[in-house]
Amino acid sequence: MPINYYLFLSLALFTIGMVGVLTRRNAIIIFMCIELMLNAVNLLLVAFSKMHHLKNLALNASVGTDGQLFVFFIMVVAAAEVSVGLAIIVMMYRNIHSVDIQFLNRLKH
Amino acid sequence: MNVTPYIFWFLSVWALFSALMMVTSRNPVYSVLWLISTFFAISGHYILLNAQFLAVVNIIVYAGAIMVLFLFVIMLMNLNKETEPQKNRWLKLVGALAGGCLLLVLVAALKDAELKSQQAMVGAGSIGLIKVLGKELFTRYVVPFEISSLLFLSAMVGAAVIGKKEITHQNS
Amino acid sequence: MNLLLLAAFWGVLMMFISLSGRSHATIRLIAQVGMGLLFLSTLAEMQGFLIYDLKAAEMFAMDRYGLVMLSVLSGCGFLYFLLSGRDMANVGSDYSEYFSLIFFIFCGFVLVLSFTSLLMLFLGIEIVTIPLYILTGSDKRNLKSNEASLKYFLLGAFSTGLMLMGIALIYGARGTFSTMEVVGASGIPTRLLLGGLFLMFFSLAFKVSAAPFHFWTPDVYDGAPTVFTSFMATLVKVAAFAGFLRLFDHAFGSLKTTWQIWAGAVAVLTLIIGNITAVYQQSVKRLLAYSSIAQAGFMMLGLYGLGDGAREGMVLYAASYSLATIAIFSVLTRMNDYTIEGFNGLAKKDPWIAGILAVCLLSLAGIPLTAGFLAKFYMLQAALSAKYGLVVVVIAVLMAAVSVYYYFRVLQAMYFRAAEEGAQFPAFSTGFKRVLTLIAILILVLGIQPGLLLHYLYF
Amino acid sequence: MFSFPNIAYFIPLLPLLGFLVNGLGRKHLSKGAIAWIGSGVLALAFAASLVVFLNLPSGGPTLLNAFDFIRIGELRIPFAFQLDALSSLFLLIITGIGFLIHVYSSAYMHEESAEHYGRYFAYLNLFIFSMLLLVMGANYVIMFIGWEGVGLCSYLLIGYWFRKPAYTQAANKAFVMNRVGDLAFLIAIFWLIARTGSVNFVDLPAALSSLSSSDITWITMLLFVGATGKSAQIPLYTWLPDAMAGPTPVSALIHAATMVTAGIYMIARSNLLYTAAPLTLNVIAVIGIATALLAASIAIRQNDIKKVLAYSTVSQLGFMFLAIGAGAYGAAVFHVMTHAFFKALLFLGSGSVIHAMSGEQDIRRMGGLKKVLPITYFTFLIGCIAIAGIPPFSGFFSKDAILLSAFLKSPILYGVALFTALLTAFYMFRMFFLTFGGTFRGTDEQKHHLHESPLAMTLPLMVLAVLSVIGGWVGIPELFLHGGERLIEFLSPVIPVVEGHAISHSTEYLLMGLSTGLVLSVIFFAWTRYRQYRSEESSAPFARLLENKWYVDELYQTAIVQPLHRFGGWLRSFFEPKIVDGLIQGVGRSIRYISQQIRLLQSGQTGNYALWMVISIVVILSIQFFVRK
Amino acid sequence: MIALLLFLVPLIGGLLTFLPNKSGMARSLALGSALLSLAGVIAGLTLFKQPLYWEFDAEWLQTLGSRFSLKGDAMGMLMSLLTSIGVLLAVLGSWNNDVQGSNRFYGLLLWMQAGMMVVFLASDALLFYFGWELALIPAYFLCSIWGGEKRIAVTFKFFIYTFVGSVLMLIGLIYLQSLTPNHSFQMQAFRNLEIPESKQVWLFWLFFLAFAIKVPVFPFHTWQPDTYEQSPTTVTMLLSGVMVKMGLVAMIRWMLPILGIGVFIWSDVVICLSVIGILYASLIAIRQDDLKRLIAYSSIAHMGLTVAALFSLSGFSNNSNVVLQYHQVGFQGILLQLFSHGINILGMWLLADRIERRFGTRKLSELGGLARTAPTFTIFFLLIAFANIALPLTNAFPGEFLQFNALFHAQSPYRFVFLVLAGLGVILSAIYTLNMVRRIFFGETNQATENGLRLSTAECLALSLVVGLILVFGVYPQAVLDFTNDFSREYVKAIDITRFLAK
Repeated sequence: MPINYYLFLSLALFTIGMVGVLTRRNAIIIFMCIELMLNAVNLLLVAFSKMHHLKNLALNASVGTDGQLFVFFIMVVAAAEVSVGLAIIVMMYRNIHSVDIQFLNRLKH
Repeated sequence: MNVTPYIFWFLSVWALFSALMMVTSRNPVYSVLWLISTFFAISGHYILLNAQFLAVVNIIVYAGAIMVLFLFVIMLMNLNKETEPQKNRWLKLVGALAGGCLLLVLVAALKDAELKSQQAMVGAGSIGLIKVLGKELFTRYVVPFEISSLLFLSAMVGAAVIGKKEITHQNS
Repeated sequence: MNLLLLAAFWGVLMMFISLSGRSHATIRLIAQVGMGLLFLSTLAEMQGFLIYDLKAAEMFAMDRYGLVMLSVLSGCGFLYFLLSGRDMANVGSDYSEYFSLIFFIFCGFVLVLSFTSLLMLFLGIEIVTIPLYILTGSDKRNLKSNEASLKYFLLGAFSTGLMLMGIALIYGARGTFSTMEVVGASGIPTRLLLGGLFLMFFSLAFKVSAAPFHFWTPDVYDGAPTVFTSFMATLVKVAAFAGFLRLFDHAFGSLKTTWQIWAGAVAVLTLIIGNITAVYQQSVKRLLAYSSIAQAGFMMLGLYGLGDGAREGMVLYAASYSLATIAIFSVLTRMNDYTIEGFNGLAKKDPWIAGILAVCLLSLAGIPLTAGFLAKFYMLQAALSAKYGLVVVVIAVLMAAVSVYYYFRVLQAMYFRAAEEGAQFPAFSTGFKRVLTLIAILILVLGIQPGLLLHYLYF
Repeated sequence: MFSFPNIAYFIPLLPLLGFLVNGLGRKHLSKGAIAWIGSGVLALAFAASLVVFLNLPSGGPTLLNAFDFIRIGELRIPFAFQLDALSSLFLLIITGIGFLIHVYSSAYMHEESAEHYGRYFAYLNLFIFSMLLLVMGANYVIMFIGWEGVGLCSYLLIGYWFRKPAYTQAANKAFVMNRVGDLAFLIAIFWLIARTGSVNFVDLPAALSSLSSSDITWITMLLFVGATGKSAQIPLYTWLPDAMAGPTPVSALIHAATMVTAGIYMIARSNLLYTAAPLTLNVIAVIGIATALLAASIAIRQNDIKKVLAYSTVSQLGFMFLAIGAGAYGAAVFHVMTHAFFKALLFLGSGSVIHAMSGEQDIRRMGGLKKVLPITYFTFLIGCIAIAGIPPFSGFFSKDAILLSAFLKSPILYGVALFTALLTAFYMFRMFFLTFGGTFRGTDEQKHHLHESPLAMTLPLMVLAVLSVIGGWVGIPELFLHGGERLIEFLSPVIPVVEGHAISHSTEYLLMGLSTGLVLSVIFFAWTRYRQYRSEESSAPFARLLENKWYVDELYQTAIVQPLHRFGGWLRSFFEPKIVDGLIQGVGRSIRYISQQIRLLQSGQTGNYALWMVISIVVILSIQFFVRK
Repeated sequence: MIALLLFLVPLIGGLLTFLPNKSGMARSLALGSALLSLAGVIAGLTLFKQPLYWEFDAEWLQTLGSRFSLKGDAMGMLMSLLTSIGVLLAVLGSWNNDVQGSNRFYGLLLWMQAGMMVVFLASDALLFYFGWELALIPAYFLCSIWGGEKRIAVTFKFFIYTFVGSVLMLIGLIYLQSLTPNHSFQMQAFRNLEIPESKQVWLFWLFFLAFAIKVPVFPFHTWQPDTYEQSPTTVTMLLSGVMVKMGLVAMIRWMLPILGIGVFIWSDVVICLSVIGILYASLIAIRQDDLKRLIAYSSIAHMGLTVAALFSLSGFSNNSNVVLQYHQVGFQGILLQLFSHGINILGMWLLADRIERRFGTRKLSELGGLARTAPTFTIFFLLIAFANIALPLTNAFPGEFLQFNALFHAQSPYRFVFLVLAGLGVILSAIYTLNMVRRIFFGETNQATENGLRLSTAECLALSLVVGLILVFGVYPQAVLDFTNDFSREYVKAIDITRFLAK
């Protein structure tokens, strides 16, 4: 497949996630949008890894593994982040019984 | 006759549609479900790209563990209703516009990039296989792998700190 | 690398100590000893002593610069523990966990200072930030702390997304994550590479709270428990800057002409927004938050005028800024009233503390004979040589003058105004004062003879 | 040391010594001692001046170089004294008359407490010292030092009774007006330095060649402006009448021996330059005659005995400048000398009158003093005759010389000058008759106290009266006595004599006779009019104009002083705080305002923060990729 | 060595003074330090005159290209003499003031002295900058702690104002350093630079603003009257007697020889500003009722003349000795005036301080008649007031005389206008000074001034010193002129821009 297709697809997903972050008020959904952004990145990385693999196959058979491993690490980090993030959201919810970020306005100016 | 493009298009449309639905759904539970659907589509892409290991991990970790965690939290908070009040319309519009602009800018900037003639290897290649990746992971990437354990440790401690009920009386 | 191992070990140790139910004093002592060891081990590494030689050159490699920076960080961390260790107990009940998290953050510092692969940069930054989300929210009963934590988390994760997209684009362009190879000798940047570069630039600018990506800073610094704000605003920011510099120096150095102007623009914007917004603040804590943005603007000048001078300046800036801010925060933590008026008449009540605070404030304002001046001096010198340097520098110094305005408001409150009726000042212990005095002396010594620190960069 | 020329050092040093002793020791010395010291140093200085005068070599000047005042590379301004005919003559006048005034003062000021008495004598000595510096200075800078010094001393002495605000105001006015002239003087000096690199008088002849004619015109004009300040000419004369605030002997000192003659002296010193600047001479002549006429006209309607004398001084100085303008420097100096005699006499005489009248100065309240104050009356009469210009009194000769030179220059000038001379005779005798003639018009108490002054006061009067009579005999016109113009001859090393009268003897006789006859008739007219006092409450506008001194003071007040004052006030209370400082403060305030606004960006909304970030990214990226080349 | 000592004595003296808590002790220590540095200067001016003794050079901040080098040229020596005298007078003048926390007060005072010494003696730009700020910070604290009612806002304005100026200068210094071949901050290296005109045009302003604010030159002066009014008079003495001279010394040393072309280009503008400043300040002074503000404005006017004179030295001589000679004449006047004005204004503040402390007011309208009740004081005041209006035989006269001369020789088409307008300042100065004298000393006494005022021994001593200096240098200014002769001759050659035009 032309790599551009993957690029545009990923960017589209990435932007959709970003728009979600910008427009939603629910902290959990915002968080999910961020996860979507990460996934877009993952897809792109895999596509690129396969692209480089294809390009440099003759020189080195293992070209491209970096990209896929990076994706693996992103998933790892994402998992850690989710655990912390959800903990924070839950803590927040325990205190104000809402996850609406618009109510997060004690700190301003 | 190669079916790969059709699969690609199908998966792409699926992913985009689910993502859009995820962002626009009023009900958080639906959002979660749509996200999971997106993840599946992406996993499909992985398989298309012959990255089986990641496809599996994606399903297990993301769609399986993480999203379940989300769902769990949402259920816990009893947010499964369309509770979210409308955000300021203007802000929404501006947000969407800004996102759209960004997409436009990025696409416009990168479309003529050197990638024009490049192809991603589809349906072939062995690098995505567990065997290859596992070997790499435990040789060249062993240090980062170990270090990511630190990340988990700190996340664990953190979750404990945050999650633990304060011993003293709670008051806001 | 000594520090990485030791910090990881000590982090785990602190984690388990909480289970053993030791008293606060013991926990604190162990933490302080640990941090002292970190500092010593860094010094030892500078002399060539390694506990264990981690051979992973394609992932990270410690150099002289990183070591000096690391010793500054761990040294400041040690002083920070000495000054504020006690105050962490007031945040919540997970006393030793806080220390544990901070030790883990130090592991992240090592990665950020020594990465040779973008993967390690990513991991490093995450190891630094994830515990910070926790620390920010550690005052669980306090809604402000909750709010700060959530904001920080959401925006932080968002910026991580940007960074990852940047890394992905770079990978797409070059097929590698190694900082040595991402640009290569070709020199002519492809658009893909540039796109990646810029996305990384944005995300790192976010981490160092440079405008217009600074919005989280005041809220988070204000909301976080003051002891941790102190840590975040100093060491973390400095480390992030070091990473920023390292990335753009090692990986994108040959593309300097492309990004330099933007670094300059961001620096100017940061200086203007940070300084001007600080003018109106009433709370010292929030004021310091804006001031940290302003100081970040100055550090951005180091990126803008990247070169030997800027690297030296960054070390000096790291030391002077961290020392002064830690000292001020350590006093602020114990104050009853965080507003500027709360400092009224402090000089009468406690001239020693006031004097030290004055030195710190003067250093932050960049008055000569303090380390802050020379740090700014290096930055200006570096920036002046860059394209459009003069304009940038003029704006920078004008903003420095604005910064004098708000730093001196605190000074005025302490020295020239009388305390309000019934105002209570905390009592400061002798040990606390001694450490503060040490900090003040360090600031002055560095301000007169910076070579004492900087010559480590070369020998 | 005590021989010529070194003895000249003592001439200024003695008064300086007197100043220091009296000034510092005023609390510890008795009044007698103070008077003796004050007058004594002057007597010695006079003696020294006499030695100098008598030993003066006939050739060029004698220079005494004390030390270098300023020396930078080629520019040398030595602290040096120059002794020649002109300066030695002035030395004699200054020390001589100064001495007499000191003696007079010792009695006149006797009612002051010892401390103030000491202060007074110290000032007087300082005054003499400054004037001596002025006269002896061998270059313009040293002259300027003395020049400003007399200004200072006049300030101190006019404001001697400092408790009266009006007096101190007058002192300030005197100083400031003098300063205006001084500035011009200074600029002239700079000009000289710039063009010739020297300010020494001895270098002037050589310097003339290196000066362009416009340079000379400018320099002489500026010097003349300086002179108008010191010598009370239009437009800077108004301080002199006000200077009557000081004790009367001081007025005598200022008007006769020192200060006002400085301008004449300075121009006489620079006569080489002036001769080369005909334009300036014309201006001087016009200003001189105008001042003479103006002041004389004002004097007609003044009732304060000292004011009349003051305006008469201004008028006489105008005559002197007229002479200068006509190129007759010698005549001007001659008139300085005779004027010194009779004006000192008149002032001291008026002092005696005031003393007798217990401080009353209004001639309308006097009258009939002839009987009580015989000596004063007699000497005063001599003074009046001298100033009116009746032969063979001194005033006649000098005034005649001036009128003659004016006639030579232009008949119109002569006509105006003659008219002014008649006015002079008129107002002097008006004052004289009002004061001494008729019957006493003061209060009974004053009448009770009337007495002739003590010897210390009358003796100087007598000496001066004698001088007023014979003082003119050093300048008897060629007409009467061949070689009679001894003074002009004496001054010729300094002031070259212009050869050749372009006037016949008959014309000269005619002019003399005309002036003398007219003066006598005017005196007769004054006698008829003021033999008996008549109230002069005339409401004629012209009379009121004269009474109010042509409203010149008021004009200055509204045209210069008030606007400046108001402008200063406006600057102080509006421009400075609101505009200049306001701009600075405005910067601060606007930063605060911007701060207040900009912090609102920090809305606290996470979504907004992210939005700002995204917008910034879009902007930066689009500029980077689509705009930047 | 002398140069180093002059810096170290007050620095260490200040440190020592900080320690004791008894006020008498601090006072004596400060006096000791002041005397010691005065003795040092005098020894340096007489016994150890050779440059060798006045130079000091040591490694410092090598990486930045800066060295710790002090070098006392004739101007430096003269200014250090003034500084030492100033501090001595300040200590003497405040001897009976009963300052609260006098150890801090005198400690800061001495530190300020140390800073000023560095400014006057430094031959390294960065060191100079350090001194510049070292002098400022203690001054800020002194004014803000011991000042009048509005001290905080006012001294803050002062501080920020000067700070803005000084950081701009810092940019200039860094820029110049980057131009030097071996990245050095040494004065000589700066002077050897040949900076193109296009750069000098703007570099000029970076320096000029800093110095103009310090001097101050209209319209950058508004901090000054406020600060002088609000500061404790002891500090004001040093501020106006010595510190404002820093601006001029800096112009002389760091601008004219380095940015000759820039200075020449802008000299008309600067002279114009200065002349406006003279008239402006004088007019305001005429309408001042506050003694301290009046003196402050008078100081602005006087300094305006000096700045005008200084900038009229700029230009090209085409190597004509005559022009150089005139420039030297003017420059000598400036040096002389730097010293003289310092002395005079020190005396003026001593007197103003005495009045304020005795009667609790600075308003001229509330004073009067002191000539009768306090004759000795009056004499001192009159003498110093006359020096203030540059009466001949006071020390200010030769200085002003030569300065006007410089103005007359400016290479500007407007020089005559400048000269006349600046000359009007002479007249106006007489007006406001005499007005002040009249309102304080003459007229009738009121309740406050009825009882007069007595001078203490220390004050008499201080005032006698001032008056002595006024008269000695008024009669024999050549003493100073001889001293600075060689320096000024070399200097005018150094600032001559003919050599640039030749290229």
